[in-house]
Amino acid sequence: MRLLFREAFLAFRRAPLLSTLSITTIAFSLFAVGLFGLVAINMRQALRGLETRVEIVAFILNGTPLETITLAADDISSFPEVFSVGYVNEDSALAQAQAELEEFRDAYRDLEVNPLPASLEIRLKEGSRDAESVSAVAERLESFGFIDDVRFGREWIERLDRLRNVAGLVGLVIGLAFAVVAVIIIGTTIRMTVLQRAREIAIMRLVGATNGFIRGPFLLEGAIKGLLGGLLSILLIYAGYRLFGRNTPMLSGLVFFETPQLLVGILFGVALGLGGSLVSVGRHLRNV
Amino acid sequence: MRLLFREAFLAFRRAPLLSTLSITTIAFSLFAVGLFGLVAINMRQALRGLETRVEIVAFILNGTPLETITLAADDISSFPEVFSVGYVNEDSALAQAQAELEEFRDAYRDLEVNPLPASLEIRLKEGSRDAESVSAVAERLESFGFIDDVRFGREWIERLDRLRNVAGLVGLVIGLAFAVVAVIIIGTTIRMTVLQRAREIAIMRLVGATNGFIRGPFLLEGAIKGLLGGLLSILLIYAGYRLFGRNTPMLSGLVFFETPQLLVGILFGVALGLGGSLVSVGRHLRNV
Amino acid sequence: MIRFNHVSKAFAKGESALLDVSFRVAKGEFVFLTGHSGAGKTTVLKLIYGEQSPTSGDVHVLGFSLPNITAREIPRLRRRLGIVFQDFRLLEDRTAEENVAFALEVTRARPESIPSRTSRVMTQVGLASKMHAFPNELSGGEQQRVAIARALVLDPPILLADEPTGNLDERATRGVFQLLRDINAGGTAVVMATHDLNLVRQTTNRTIELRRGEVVYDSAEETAPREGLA
Amino acid sequence: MIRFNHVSKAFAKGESALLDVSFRVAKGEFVFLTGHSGAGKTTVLKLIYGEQSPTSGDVHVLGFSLPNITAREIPRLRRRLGIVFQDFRLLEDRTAEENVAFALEVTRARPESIPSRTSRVMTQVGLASKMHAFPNELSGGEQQRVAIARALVLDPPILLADEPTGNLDERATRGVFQLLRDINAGGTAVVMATHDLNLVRQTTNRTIELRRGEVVYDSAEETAPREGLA
Ligand SMILES: Nc1ncnc2c1ncn2[C@@H]1O[C@H](COP(=O)(O)OP(=O)(O)OP(=O)(O)O)[C@@H](O)[C@H]1O
Ligand SMILES: Nc1ncnc2c1ncn2[C@@H]1O[C@H](COP(=O)(O)OP(=O)(O)OP(=O)(O)O)[C@@H](O)[C@H]1O
Ligand SMILES: [Mg+2]
Ligand SMILES: [Mg+2]
Repeated sequence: MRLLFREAFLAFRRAPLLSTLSITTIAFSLFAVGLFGLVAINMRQALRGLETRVEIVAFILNGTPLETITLAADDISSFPEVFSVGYVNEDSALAQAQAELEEFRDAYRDLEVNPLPASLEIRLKEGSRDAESVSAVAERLESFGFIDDVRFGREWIERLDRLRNVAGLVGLVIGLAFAVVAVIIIGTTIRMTVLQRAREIAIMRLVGATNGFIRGPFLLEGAIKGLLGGLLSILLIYAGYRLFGRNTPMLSGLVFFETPQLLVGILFGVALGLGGSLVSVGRHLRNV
Repeated sequence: MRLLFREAFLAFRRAPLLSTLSITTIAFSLFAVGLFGLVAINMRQALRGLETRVEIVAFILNGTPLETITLAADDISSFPEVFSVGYVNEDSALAQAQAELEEFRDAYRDLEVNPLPASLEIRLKEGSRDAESVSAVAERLESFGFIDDVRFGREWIERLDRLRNVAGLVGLVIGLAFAVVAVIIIGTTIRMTVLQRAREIAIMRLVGATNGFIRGPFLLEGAIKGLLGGLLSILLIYAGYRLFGRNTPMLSGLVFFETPQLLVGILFGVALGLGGSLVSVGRHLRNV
Repeated sequence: MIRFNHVSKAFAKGESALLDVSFRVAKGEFVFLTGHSGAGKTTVLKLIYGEQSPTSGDVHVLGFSLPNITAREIPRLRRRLGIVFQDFRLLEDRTAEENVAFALEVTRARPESIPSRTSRVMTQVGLASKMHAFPNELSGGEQQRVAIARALVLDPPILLADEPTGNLDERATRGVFQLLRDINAGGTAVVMATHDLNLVRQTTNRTIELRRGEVVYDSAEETAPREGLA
Repeated sequence: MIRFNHVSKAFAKGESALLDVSFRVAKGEFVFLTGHSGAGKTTVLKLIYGEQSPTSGDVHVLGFSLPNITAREIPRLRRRLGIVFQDFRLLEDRTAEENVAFALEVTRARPESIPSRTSRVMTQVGLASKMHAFPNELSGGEQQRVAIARALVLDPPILLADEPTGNLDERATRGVFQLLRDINAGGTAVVMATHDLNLVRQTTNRTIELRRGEVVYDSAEETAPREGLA
């Protein structure tokens, strides 16, 4: 055991260049994957922000008594998809329109009658903000007698859906591509370490070392490199995150990975290092 | 000369693995840089699309005679920043509002009087769509007597400005980071080729080979690898471009690099290969 | 301990290094393997330690049998052999001492015993003062003696030595030879390939002579006709 | 052609390989360099071809002078030397023929002349049939002869041979030695490090003997006292 560790560390001392390259490669690959992961996380976060704005507006027929509306609102809030129901009377509707739609403020300024109806604004729960659920709720709303019309920006919601899909797809594809490239580069790097030490391995076998004995230090070396690479990549990603977050005030509120995610990343690094070593050394030992 | 080429190609035959890794690394690095380049190009393209929507709306006082407006419109079109001037009368303003603003269609349906004024819609030339030029034009418009109010979505234009800056900055930073990493990886890879052939180089020197004689094949080898890597990266980027463009109809109208840009990319690959070789071999020859 | 049974060895290019070679080496024997350059001496040794496999015939060593030996068994065989390679095969990035100690580590010798065993053999080959030198800091003869020390340190039942005195002067050659004889006296079988005929002539040890891959003389079979010898 | 002027060589660890060595080798001379293992023979040769630099004193070879030689001049010096290295130093990924041809390519010999010159020396060392074998497909003695062929092919004014017969049997040793004498007869100075005292005793060539880095005997200075010799 002591011997195993000594051999593994000897490898670092002997080939500092190759070791550094391996660690850098692992770090860089994880960095790339992590960067995309971070972008994906932040994108999801941003989409969630947009999603909270998904709401259904149900216009209420002029002259509906307030009790009817209150009862219905209670009813609606018990729908499984519904998060909150708010009542907006005619006056606040006008005030809101004037505040939000700058370009038509002038137009409304001169109005003597308020052309806007009262409405119920319904927000949905987090899992129910896709086009399908929204339509379903809208349909049920329309069955209420006092409801004139239901609006929910169908196009906007569908666009959100599509954005979500595209973002997921792109993240997955790029993440996978990077992971594949990472594995290839790591495998090749370690294979090169093995090749560079082919003479040494050959001599070891000639004096009777078993494959396990030869493999041990390589595996440990791979695992250590993976660990260091993983830690380095997290440092890099964090540096990038801080740098980027600092210089672009527009994108404030960026989120970083949480501890379990970081641990998974490090474990992934160790697995890469270990796997690369295992494959390369194994193949070499079989072929010789 | 013949000897030089023979030696360089021998290197490929002898170390297919290392050669492949070098080429892959160069290709991968250029691929990464290229990908960001492509995103940047397409982003610029998309921003240009958004920019064309930058327009200034000048509301006209009720009852201004048409000739005054026509004359003023002529005058305005001769402003150096202005691309086109359009006249929108009261009726078309209402029609447009009803078409564009779904949520208020109902509200307008019941109107007996048209609350909307006529307006001039002014589009600006491509170079003059930044916040500053737009404000300048708006100021000059306000000096016309019959103009009631000038609107130009200040916030929207400023946001566009900032987006442009951020996009440029991010592209530059990430591109640079990738290029640096590429150079490091390539340098290290070639340094490893050199180390792996250290014994060979030592023997060459012992039989009287000059540094130039030893360096030659390495440089040629580096250049060839760079060339192959560059070509491969273009293939990869194009494949990615097609794949991505095909599967996301939302992002139709994506553009690809033009030939001169591709040539620059390939030259960059050759330079990377050559530079990496030069540095690694040079350092090795100096140190031994 | 070692038995060659009609062994032939040919290479991919059609050249054959050994042709129908048969002999036995008994426990505790000392055998010289002689022959011109390229006669097949190294090939015989490589077959014994399993670096090469016979094209036909079979080789039996310490209860293992080639070509049927499994990949798992080869390390077990080699750990019971002490081998001095013609080209030394020292690990370049370990000192002389570490090279010798490595052979012990591979056989999982008790760690406490390693330093003393290592320095004892280094003294035996006259390199006590060069323990901490790396191979490229040693002269040719010194490297050769490190290789010999590494083979001796295992106290193996069989010692294979391929031209172990090629880089040694007369005095050192006599020293190494005496060392091999002492070890042989302790019960270890020794097979030594050499073309130092002075050495061979000085002793009465058994001699097997190869010529172009064939055994043309084996002093243990003196009664048999010495075919091919003028 | 070669002049050592009070040359000493010490290594970083404080060991000194040569101590105040002075001698001259004239044009066309044949000199044996003898001494025990580790005496400093290889170090003398390394100083001649500029792989090592003297710690004190200076070495003059073919008009170049160490330690003042520039990095640019070293290849020019080496291209005028034929060197047989003790550990052969063959390029592993080139055939025997390519290894020999490489020495010619380095000196920018006319490409047309390369094949004929190469095959001539390969025949001289008795390896005409092994032209296309790679070093690891050659026996120890065959590799050594490729190394000799590579040194001979240059037709150099000085030939340095470090233990060129260590892996050769008696017959091949005589052949190689005869070859070196023929070349010497053609005007080439030869410096041969060896501990094959049989060879040395057979001839009347000049002999320089080293012991622990000092010249203890030089047959050209027979008149001087042979200090240190019992
Ligand atoms: N891998 C190989 N491929 C082809 N031929 C080979 C290979 N290995 C050895 N040979 C040939 O087999 C013959 C015997 O080689 P071997 O190494 O056994 O000779 P040897 O008796 O040890 O010679 P030496 O005294 O020179 O070391 C030689 O002619 C050699 O060229
Ligand atoms: N790089 C080095 N660092 C330290 N010591 C060295 C180095 N190179 C050689 N030596 C020492 O210098 C001494 C002389 O070595 P050299 O190789 O000249 O001996 P040699 O006469 O050629 O011996 P041999 O006959 O064994 O080849 C030896 O003791 C050797 O250990
Ligand atoms: Mg041999
Ligand atoms: Mg020597």
